[in-house]
Amino acid sequence: MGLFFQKLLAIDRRWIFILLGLVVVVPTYHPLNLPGLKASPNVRAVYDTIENLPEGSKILVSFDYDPASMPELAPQATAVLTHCFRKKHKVVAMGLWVTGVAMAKESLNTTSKEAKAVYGEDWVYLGWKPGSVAVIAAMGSDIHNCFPKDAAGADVGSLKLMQRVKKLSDFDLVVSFAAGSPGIDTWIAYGSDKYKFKITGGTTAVNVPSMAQYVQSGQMIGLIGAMRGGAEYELLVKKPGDATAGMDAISLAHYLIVLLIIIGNIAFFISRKRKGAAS
Amino acid sequence: MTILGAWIAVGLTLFMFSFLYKDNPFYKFGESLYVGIALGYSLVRLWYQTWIDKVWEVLKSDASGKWWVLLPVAIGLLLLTRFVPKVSWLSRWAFAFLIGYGSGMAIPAILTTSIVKQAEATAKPLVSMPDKSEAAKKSVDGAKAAWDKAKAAEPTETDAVRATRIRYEEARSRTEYTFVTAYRDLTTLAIFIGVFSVLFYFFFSIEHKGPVRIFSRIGILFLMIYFGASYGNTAMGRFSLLYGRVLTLKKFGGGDYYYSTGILVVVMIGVLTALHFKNRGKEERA
Amino acid sequence: MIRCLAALLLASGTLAAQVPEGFDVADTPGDAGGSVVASWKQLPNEDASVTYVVSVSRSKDGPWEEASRFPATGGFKSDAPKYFWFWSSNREEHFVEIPAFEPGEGEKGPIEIWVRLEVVTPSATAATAPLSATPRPNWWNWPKTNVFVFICLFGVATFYLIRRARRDPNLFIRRIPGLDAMEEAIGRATEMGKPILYLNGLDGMSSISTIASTCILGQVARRVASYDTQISVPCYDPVVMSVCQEVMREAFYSSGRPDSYRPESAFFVTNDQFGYVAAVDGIMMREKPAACFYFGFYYAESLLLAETGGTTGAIQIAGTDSVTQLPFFIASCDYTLIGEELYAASAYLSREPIQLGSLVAQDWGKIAVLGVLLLGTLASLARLDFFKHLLATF
Amino acid sequence: MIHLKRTVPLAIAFLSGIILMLQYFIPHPASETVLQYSQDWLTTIAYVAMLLGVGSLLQSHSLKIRRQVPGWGYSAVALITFGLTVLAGFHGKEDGPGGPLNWIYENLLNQMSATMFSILGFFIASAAFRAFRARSLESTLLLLAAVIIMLGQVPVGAHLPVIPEAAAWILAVQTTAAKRAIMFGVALGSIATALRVIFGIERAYLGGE
Repeated sequence: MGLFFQKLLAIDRRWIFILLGLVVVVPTYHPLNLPGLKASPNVRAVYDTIENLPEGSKILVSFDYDPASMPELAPQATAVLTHCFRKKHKVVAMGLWVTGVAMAKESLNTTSKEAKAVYGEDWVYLGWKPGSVAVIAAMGSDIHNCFPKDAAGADVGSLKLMQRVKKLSDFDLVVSFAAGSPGIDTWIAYGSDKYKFKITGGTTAVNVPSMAQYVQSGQMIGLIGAMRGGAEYELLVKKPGDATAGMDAISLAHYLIVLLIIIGNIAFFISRKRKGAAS
Repeated sequence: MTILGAWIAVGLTLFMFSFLYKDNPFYKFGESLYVGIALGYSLVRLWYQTWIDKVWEVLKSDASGKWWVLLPVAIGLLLLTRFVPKVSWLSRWAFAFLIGYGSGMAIPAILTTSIVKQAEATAKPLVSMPDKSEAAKKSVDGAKAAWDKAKAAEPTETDAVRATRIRYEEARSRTEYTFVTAYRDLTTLAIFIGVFSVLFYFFFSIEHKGPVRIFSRIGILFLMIYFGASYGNTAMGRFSLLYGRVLTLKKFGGGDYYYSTGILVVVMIGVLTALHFKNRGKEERA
Repeated sequence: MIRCLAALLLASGTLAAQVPEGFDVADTPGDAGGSVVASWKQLPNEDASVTYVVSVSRSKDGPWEEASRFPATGGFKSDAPKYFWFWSSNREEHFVEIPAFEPGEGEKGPIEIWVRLEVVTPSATAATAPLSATPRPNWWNWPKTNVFVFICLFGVATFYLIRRARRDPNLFIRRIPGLDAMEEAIGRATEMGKPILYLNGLDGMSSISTIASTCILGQVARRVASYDTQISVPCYDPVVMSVCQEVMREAFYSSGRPDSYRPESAFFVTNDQFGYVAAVDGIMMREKPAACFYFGFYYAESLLLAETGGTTGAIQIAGTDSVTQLPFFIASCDYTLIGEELYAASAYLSREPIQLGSLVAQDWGKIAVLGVLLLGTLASLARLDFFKHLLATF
Repeated sequence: MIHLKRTVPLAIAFLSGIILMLQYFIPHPASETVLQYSQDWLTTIAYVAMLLGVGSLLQSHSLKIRRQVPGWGYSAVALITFGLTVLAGFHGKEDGPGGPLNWIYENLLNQMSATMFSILGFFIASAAFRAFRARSLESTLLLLAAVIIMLGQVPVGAHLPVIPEAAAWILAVQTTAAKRAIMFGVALGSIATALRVIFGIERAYLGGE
């Protein structure tokens, strides 16, 4: 028995790698819906805002992230878009980060297809434009001037939905998924403070503390934080997806570490006792 | 091009992951490729961002004092004298500039942000004095009203009601000495003791014995809790990254990309197993 | 003017409209020349019903343009210690910051600004005679002077202590186990005939952490030279690589083994964070160094390096002031120098009086910090704001 | 000669250090300009210095290839991919989305760096297993803090007794107390080092004769 524990202490670390790999890969293919997840007040606030808007409200969704923050923010965006389409809101999407274009398209295509939303009527994707602050300022006065063509190159004026939105203040809500700056802070400083629209959004784990202050000061409604926030939103819209699976994987990984530490310490104490007895 | 890109992406991802097994030809290939591409990439990117934008465009413009941009180029050229051993000492001039520059910049900035500001934040009263001002009283009344209203709307305490209650207790703790105030004072005290004792740990020219030893030992305990907490706090972000990679592999492993992940995993495992047996044979012969 | 006189006549009876005392316009102190400041003493028993209106003009006779309007309950000098510090009289004086005029076509700045103050009460209005000032860029930022004084004090203390250490070189320095282990690690590398790996972190040469790290490399290289061991220094930054070559050359020369010095032992890898890690991890797995030293500033790569180094069986010693990465070095290295110990390492290893003197200066600095913390806490408990003001930064 | 090799660099370090230090206290626009210029200079110098790195890389790898040391093929891989990337970069002036350099970035560089970064997930587990043993009071506190914080991170943690409060308290008190004290020490150490450099006491970087 003691020998077993001594061997355990000196275990080849590749066994740990295999365990961790399994724990992360398995939930990706089979979400486990681990218990314990509960929507936090900040995520709930985002959900309630979108839920309580009258049907057909106009929402601007801004994809302000890069591939590196995709695992955290893409599930949030997908869940929120699903919610918007389900409530028959009209979605206009765009981005302040050039690296976010491909991911924005992907999220929009899958969610709109599921909800059978029609391009041009129910949703529009304007694409990306350089200059963040200047873009927001220009959209404040005239969106059509700022984005004369949508991402696919069609005339924005010819799209039915865009005939109803001319400037930022026409939107009922702006949602920004931001991995940093430009992002939520830019939208607040140069957008909502000036053109008076409601704003909400989601961000990555490292940015939660700095963004939470905007919620506290009332400049923004709610906040979806990191993978966990995404999973909570998926819970609210009752559609477990990548964030739920991710939360499963990450939680399991945490349990695995804690378990390893406990086993390591038990083995350590038993083998030390034996050594002590022998000497 | 997209399909090819996906296969390359999956392949390289698996090559790098194969390091977890052990150093192997796949990893070595990926590593060399990485080194070459990374340097080439930044050389080109910075060519446009630095050389063209910061030097060439400035020289072409008619800004006054544009010739100044040649000075950093000259300093940079001094560095390149290292290729000529005879005059390579000229590169020291450039080192001197960079090192002096960094030192000069650092002194006031570090003193301001890491010492003066931190000291100001730490030097707080260890016991809170109740705030008797009219404004404080008003905010307590406001918070109380909000809590009452929330309570009336929801009979059981939901998260929203709880938030209003906490806000009320927080406001009340500023005007009178409550449990919340005591907790806050305790936190301030703990921070104060922590800062104090950890600083003792860093004393170099005083022997750590007697009271200094006690303080520095408490300091080490504070440090250890901090390191443990910080370690645990980082795990989340790292696992998110790992999950992100797995998602990418899953996406590119789908039918749209002709099952790249699955096929490449099987091929790699096959080759690594073959190599393993081949090398084992070699070792036995040796 | 007539209205002003009338107001003065009325003033004896009510607060109807009185002109405040000490109205003055001056260049804003300690700024880049972007504004001027108008200031005046508060009226006796003023309240929210009194409104101050400040108007500006390019000439003494107008036209006047309103620049600011606020009730007498706000706009005190005490709100802007950035310009006026913390004098208690600031609470009795109002001020307004007036931005400089943009020079128009053919005009040359800075432009003189004329300022007029009006006092508006529900019943009447009174105005001061206009005064002027010209915004000028200043050569000293007075509110930052406290930081400057601290630097000077610390500098003087350092030089004093260095001189003292020169006279009496037998200074006591407490043990730093990680640095004692270094000697042992180098010895072990010599016995095993395996190389030592020395990393400088991922910052450039103008980072103080990197400077400290290259100084430590100098000390390590001296020992390596005298033991005749192999050292390999993969670099992330070409300039750091060159400095490392110089530092090592110096070390080998001064240990009397100039012929053992090989410049290619410090080499450039690549300037991509994880590309560097991939390559260094590869080197570790292939060369199996007997010791790995990590000094300088690190980012997320710390654990990737130290875990790999740990599996090769090397003795690992790290020293960094990168607070976020310390936990990972602590977990995976045999010895870790925490924060300031990185800056003590070169002095500790060299035992040179100059270096030790400045190490003592750091201790004095800590005593000063402790003193300020203690006194500041006591002062804030006694509601004395002196220390808070002394430590104010702008 | 000794002046050119020693005195001049010491004077350069002194002057650039003092000027940059005083710059902090001078609000005059001229001082602002100095800061702006010198920051731009730094990037330009870094760019020219990169040629030094390229030279070093070419030298060491071509040496390996010429001597045919074991694994010289990998050196060839590094050199060839370096060359190809540079070619791809100079292919067009503006390399936006869809360009060859961007393609290399997205499908190769980005993938490899994300993977290396994510390997940290594995290492954080294996290092925790090896290092977090209750050998002493210090290491016990280290591992307890880590376990509490990790449990506080996962959804289940919110339902456990004490854990969420303990995690919040540790983060609030510890991150400020220990970190602040470390920062005090680091600041003093780096200021002392910087002063030594400016006043020429620290001169290891000048090398030997």
